[in-house]
Amino acid sequence: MKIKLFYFARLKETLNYSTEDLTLPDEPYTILKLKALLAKRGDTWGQMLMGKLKVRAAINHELVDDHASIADGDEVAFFPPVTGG
Amino acid sequence: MKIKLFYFARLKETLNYSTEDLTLPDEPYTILKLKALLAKRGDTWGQMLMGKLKVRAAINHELVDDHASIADGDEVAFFPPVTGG
Amino acid sequence: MSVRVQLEDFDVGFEISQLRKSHNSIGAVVSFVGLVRDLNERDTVTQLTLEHYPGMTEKSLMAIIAQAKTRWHVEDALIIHRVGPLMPNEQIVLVAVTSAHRGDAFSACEFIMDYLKTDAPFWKKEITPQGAHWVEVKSSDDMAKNRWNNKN
Amino acid sequence: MSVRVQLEDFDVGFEISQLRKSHNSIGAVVSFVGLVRDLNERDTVTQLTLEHYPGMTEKSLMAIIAQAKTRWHVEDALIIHRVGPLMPNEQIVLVAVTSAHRGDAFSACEFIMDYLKTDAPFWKKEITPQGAHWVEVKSSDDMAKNRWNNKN
Repeated sequence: MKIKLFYFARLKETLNYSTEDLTLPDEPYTILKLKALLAKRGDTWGQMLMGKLKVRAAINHELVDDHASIADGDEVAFFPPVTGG
Repeated sequence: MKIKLFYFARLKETLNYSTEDLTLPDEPYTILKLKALLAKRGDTWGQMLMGKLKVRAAINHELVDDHASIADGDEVAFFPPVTGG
Repeated sequence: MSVRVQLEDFDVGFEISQLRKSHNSIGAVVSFVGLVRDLNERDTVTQLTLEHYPGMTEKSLMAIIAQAKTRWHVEDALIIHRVGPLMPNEQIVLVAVTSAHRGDAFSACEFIMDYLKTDAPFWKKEITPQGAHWVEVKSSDDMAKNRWNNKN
Repeated sequence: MSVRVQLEDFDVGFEISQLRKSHNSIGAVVSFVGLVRDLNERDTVTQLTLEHYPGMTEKSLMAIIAQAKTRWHVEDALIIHRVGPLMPNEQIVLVAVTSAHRGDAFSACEFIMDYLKTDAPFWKKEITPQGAHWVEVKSSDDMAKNRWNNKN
């Protein structure tokens, strides 16, 4: 399946990625499984997505937790806890 | 002792008095005792000050209860519960 | 800290910008504006008249702000209350509070309004097509004030 | 109900007057303005940059207003949140709520701010003489949000 990925704030800056199109194997994917997959890209990715840093995720503009399922065509985003207002 | 009296809102309108200078016998006076004295002026006064209508009192611009003591030179005011804001 | 009782209308944006001046550690401004509603329980209100007790009004409003300052971190606070004739939808009262933190600003502003409603000597008279009458006190206002006694 | 995410500053007085238009049963307007403070925990902030997630931001702000409307009587509500570079003392965010009653307006406005602080995808980066850093999350913001779960 194909998804669109977005990174924001500290993640975007550190990973040096703001968005990418990703093709995943055709099997069930949760946010956690996606994070584990991306973490294999290298130390920085591992630290950013699976490390001490709290990471929040959204699917199609809705905040979700690690167990949320990803579907074909979804827009998935990773970012730090928000600090607006 | 001499005091200055003020009436506001429904009291002012019904009693047809907004302010008056009053000389009281030289003996201790509380708000309640003053109300009882004024109530003797007639039915309307009695109804307004000692009747069902809730009356609030202030001495020198401070809200007080029936037991507050009045001193020479005080400014005393009677009015209904407030409805501003 | 300032309080004003006036016949004239006020400009919320201008008042807030004035209140913020010369304070650099303000993170939050909470303001409340009270308006004349054109519907009351009984009739359609065509006009309102606000009477007050000059001298006591200012003193009681200052005392309410002072009390709020003992409970929350308040940088500055302003109360403007209008008197005289008012039409439906007109502004009656403005309470604005600045603080370093939003929680303090919200609590202090609501506290000031709740106390103003029960302690400040203003009286509303409504003029309706059926005649004029003094506005009755609402028990919800006493309840609103009293709940501050059970809160820190 | 409307939300805006913009680079430009906003005029609180104008926004409130727009929000009031075409509503006759408004008795209360509560507004919150958040400002850039020039002091944070560590250093003197010389500038702030606000990043956001376009699309999700608007959706999450609308969802927060919708949630407030299920809990309180809200006549109308507005959120304006700025993004991009901001200087100390500049306005960051406006939340304004109109209602028939002041209690509803206060609660809904504070609820919206508390949820915005934890759920709306904005991120602040502070630029200080010592360098730039992303603002850390405050646990007090989670606490501020969570207390609404224990209230009616």
